[in-house]
Amino acid sequence: MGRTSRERSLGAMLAGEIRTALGNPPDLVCRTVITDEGRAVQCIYLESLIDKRCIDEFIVDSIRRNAFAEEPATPGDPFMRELPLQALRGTIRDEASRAVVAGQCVLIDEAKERICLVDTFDAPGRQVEEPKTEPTIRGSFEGFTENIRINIGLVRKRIQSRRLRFEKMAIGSRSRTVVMIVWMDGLAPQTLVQEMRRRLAAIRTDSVLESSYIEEYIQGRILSPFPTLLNTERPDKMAAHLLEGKVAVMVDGTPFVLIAPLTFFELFSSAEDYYQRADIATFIRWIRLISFFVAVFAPSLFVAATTFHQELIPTELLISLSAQREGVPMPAFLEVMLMEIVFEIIREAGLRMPRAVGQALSIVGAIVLGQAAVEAGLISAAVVIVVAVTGITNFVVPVYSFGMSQRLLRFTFILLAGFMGLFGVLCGALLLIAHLVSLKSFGVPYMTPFAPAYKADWQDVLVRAPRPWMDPNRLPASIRRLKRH
Amino acid sequence: MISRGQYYLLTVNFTLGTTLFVTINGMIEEAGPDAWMMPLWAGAYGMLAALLWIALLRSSPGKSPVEIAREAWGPAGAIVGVLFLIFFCLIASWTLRNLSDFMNVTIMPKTPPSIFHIMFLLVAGYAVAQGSETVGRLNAVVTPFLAFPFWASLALATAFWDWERLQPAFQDPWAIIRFPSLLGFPFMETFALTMLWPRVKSGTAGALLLGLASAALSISVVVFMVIGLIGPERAARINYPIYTVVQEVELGQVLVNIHSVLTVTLITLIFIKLMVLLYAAFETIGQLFRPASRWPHLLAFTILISASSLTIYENPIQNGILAAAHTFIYDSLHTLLIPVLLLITLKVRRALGGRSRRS
Amino acid sequence: MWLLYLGLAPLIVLIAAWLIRRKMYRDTAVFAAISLAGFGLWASVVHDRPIFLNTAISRILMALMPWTAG
Amino acid sequence: MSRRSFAIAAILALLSPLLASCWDKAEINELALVSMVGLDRNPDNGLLTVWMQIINPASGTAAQKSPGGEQAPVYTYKVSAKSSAETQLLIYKLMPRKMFVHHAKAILMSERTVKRGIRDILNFTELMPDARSSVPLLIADGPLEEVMRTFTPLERNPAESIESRLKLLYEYALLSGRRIEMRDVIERSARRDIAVIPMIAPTPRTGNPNSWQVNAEIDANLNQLEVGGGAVIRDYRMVGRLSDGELVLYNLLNGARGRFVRLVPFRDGHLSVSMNSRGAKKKLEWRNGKPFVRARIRVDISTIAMSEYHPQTMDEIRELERLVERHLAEELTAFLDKTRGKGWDLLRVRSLLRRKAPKLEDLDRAADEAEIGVEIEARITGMGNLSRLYEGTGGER
Repeated sequence: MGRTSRERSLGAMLAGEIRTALGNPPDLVCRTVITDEGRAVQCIYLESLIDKRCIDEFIVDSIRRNAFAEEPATPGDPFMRELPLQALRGTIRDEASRAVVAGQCVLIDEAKERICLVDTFDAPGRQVEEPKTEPTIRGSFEGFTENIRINIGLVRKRIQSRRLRFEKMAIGSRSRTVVMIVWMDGLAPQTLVQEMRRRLAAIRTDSVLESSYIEEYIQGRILSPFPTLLNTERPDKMAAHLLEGKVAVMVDGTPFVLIAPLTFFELFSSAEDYYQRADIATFIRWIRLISFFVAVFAPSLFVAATTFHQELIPTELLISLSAQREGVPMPAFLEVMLMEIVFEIIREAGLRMPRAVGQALSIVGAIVLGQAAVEAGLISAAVVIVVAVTGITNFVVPVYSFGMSQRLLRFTFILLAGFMGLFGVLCGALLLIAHLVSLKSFGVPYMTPFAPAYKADWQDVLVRAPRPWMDPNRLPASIRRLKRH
Repeated sequence: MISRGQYYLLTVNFTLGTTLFVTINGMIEEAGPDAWMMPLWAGAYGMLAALLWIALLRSSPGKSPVEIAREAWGPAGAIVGVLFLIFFCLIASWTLRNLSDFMNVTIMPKTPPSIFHIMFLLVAGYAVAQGSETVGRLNAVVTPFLAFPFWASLALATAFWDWERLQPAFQDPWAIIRFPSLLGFPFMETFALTMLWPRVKSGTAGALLLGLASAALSISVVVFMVIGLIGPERAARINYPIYTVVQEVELGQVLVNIHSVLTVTLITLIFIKLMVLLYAAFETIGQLFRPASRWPHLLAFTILISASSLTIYENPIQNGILAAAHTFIYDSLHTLLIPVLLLITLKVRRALGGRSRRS
Repeated sequence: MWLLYLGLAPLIVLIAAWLIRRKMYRDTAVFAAISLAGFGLWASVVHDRPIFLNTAISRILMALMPWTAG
Repeated sequence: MSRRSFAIAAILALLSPLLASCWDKAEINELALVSMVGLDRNPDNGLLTVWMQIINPASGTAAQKSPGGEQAPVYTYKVSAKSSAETQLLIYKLMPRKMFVHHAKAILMSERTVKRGIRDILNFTELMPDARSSVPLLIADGPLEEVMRTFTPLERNPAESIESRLKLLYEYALLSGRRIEMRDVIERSARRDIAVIPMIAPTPRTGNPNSWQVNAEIDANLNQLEVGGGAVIRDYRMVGRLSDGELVLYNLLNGARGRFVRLVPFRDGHLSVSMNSRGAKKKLEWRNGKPFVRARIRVDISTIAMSEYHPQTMDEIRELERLVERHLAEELTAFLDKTRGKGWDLLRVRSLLRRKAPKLEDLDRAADEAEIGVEIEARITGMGNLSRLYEGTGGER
């Protein structure tokens, strides 16, 4: 009698302790189920984090049927753990409360002196939708979600291989975010996986709310405008990279997956290249390369040509430019700078606007503003054209984060051109190249396969060779390089 | 580690460096229509000198000349190191001054020379701070962007080609060797490349020799084309014939003056030469004093060289006079005499050491 | 002139101080040596008494000539 | 990390003076686009007068609808001084914008200047790095003042008008050669060789009309410029001039390739034969110790302009070809004899000797006493749209 009372009090006490540990939350449910044998089993969970059907249909009636009593939980089973009640009170309480917060259901079987932690996690979230940032005309329309379990499913669905490896980590002292390292065993070089493990383990932070948190910690060089990790929300893209022997990092709570290593020219290839005819893909890839150069250099070259090296401009064009500039107060450098900044502002505004207004505003704003400025004689028409062209070319690049870095580069180049003309642009370009060739992403030179040169790989960089011509088993140079060392 | 190909490209661009700007009219003045043979001869000589350096570097693998000097002469080697350091800095300032002279005469007359010096030095310093790989790869990436426009523009200019300008040929066979400073100026300065030697994977010797050969060849082709395009009379008088050539290039009827673009692409050659020299100087410091930091020293070099390139000579005329007299001696002092002495001492030491071991 | 003394000199001093604070004494020495040489040349420039290096070199060579010969 | 940031700070510190100012900067609308330059040195007081034709951007197509309506396409500035350098500075007494010579299309010089010699002027232009010497050099026949103050109809910018005329004259009349640019004059004179450059003269004018009047005037021969004739230049000096007919022959001898028409006496009348020269070859031979220059010129004949006669048989074709060859050869030889009499080496025998026989001690004498054989190789290639001409009385003869 006393014994039972003490145990009942024990179970109740534990429940109470969990309740106090969580600060008596409104969504904490603590119900008692009576088994067929008449024993009372305490069942504690957060109703906001669990699958109600699972509790009602599976847990409760298996308790009734006394299932837990019969087969004890196998150790190391993530879905059902079991603690002896004799263990230290403190540890039990911590374990139990942590389990409850992690969306598990705590069962306290007083008679059998056991505590079972059953995983019944089911958080609210959105379903699989089309990726917003990387839409394609042809190819799968599935994008990652915020729920890492769904995301894992999306990847597994594409690579049904026994060699697909997932490694779980919890990062963030407070948020305890689930982070997964994903790679293909045998394809991905071990050094790369270990390096990724090392860098992730080295992270000291309290919370990880988006994969960019992780990116900032594990990227090679901090002071660089170029991304050294690829981020995507397309399962097919991630699968393709995994099959090239790269390593991906999935973060719970965000649809964006990080992929390493990343080389410069991969920034110009989008998933769609591989869903299209080879010739078209090649053409588009070249368009992207060209538009990169235009986006970075066009305004600076314009400034250099119009303020330092006018002899470059053909006579007729020079005359008409000169006529346009009659009565324009600002020097060309300031004109371009101003228009670029205005354009960036409009773009940002268009981004933040509700989608309905957004695009209209950005386009109309740009046109109207440019028009008005020219009419008012504040800006010469040529500048508006140049800025518009660069603004458009900027959006051609498939990786958004890379587009941002292009903008930074553009402004620096305009500055240099404004101060030193072509010589300044040359210095900037040399500095840029020096930076690019010295940059490394997880030990892979950023400019592979050009510097260092791997001629065999140019067929997938300069052109997109038809698949039958390419050796399906050859990994990209970056991975081969890592495997060699 | 930089690859053989990158080292080859470095050699070529280093040798072309300022040569295309400075020496062409001198050569043509000496030898008239036959001037295009001068670089070939000088290049052959340069390859002989390179063979000497190769022998030296082969004698103790994996070491740069400075380290070899220390190995051979111990503390006295440090003095050699300092000599080399000064040598590299001086060549670097010469290179920069040539650049600023050129820019001031041609497309940017008002800009103060120090601006060119400092900007190039800072960029080169950044590249050097990233290490030898960056130096090699930067050059490898830049080269096509540099070679293509240059040769394309020369090809375009051939619209005004005239064989008459290359005649009468082979009048004075000895005229082509009447220009000793040519041996020193482009070719013996390539000694700076030996500081990169330990960082190259393999087959360095071949790359160096081949690089020198093709550099000599391309210089001679350029001289040949300059003569055929603007004639020995003008080319011998104009200070920067290469500039005049690109100035008179016309892309159809539309782009009449593309010279500033071509000029700016061409001075990338000078940048590469500067970068290699800076790297050599920096390496020398590293091997002499083993410093722990990089940036401060590159900054110091920037200060030093930006100053010395202002005071390296009074004016091009004065420099021309003195260079004709002394370049050859000065260069051969560093790049022939010292290596020979080093080589001899090494051999002697090895011989003695060997005997003592045997006995 | 002012740029030399207000810009360059403090820069050199600052870097040297920073190097000393980082306990890199050999570096400090090397840095000071090179940068002060440069500073001297700059000073000679801004005070309109530039030291022309190539004349110096030629003088040295001239001095060496007989010595090497003999 | 801290080291890197420090380095960046240091770089910025070094850059800051650089960012403060920019030196070679000039906005487009601060430039005066020189389109044509005129030079005249007055032999009496030695004053050098320079005319600069500056393009007026406000008259460009871009600003055609701008208020002010019809504006002058170019403005001519005139400045006089003792030396070229001075004129370059003094021009700013009149000109509000920075002189920009890169786009100059033609350089004009007055006859008297070139007669006295233009070595110094050419040296000056070669010294200026921004002045391209690959610009056609013309000699003004008549007062340069008037030439520089003349608008041209149809092509409103005189320089461009002249440029395109020279191109057309070369292709269709062989009245201007390829080597008429300043650099050619420099090079030829530097090797004591002959150069022939086109001449330009003002046509009869009514008062001093502005561009609007010029463009309104129907008679395009009035108030404008006419290119014609050639000036013979040796040693930076003009030594004589060639008529249009002689100019054609000169260009023919020097391997110009273009169309031209000659009248060839035929039977009791003449034929107007349109020919297309295919270049000339000069060979040096030695006949009993004397140099003998063999000039072979190939021309293609076309019957397109031959309204008098149309060959029907093989023999007639051959006859025609022989006829043309004989006639051209005679013309050329006569031309050469005449000009060599004046001491002009228009076949450029001297440079041939200098190249092929550089060992000769006295080139000039050898050049003078060199014999010349001209050989023409004519072939009928082209034809008009008639296989036989219309017969009947009512012809011109």
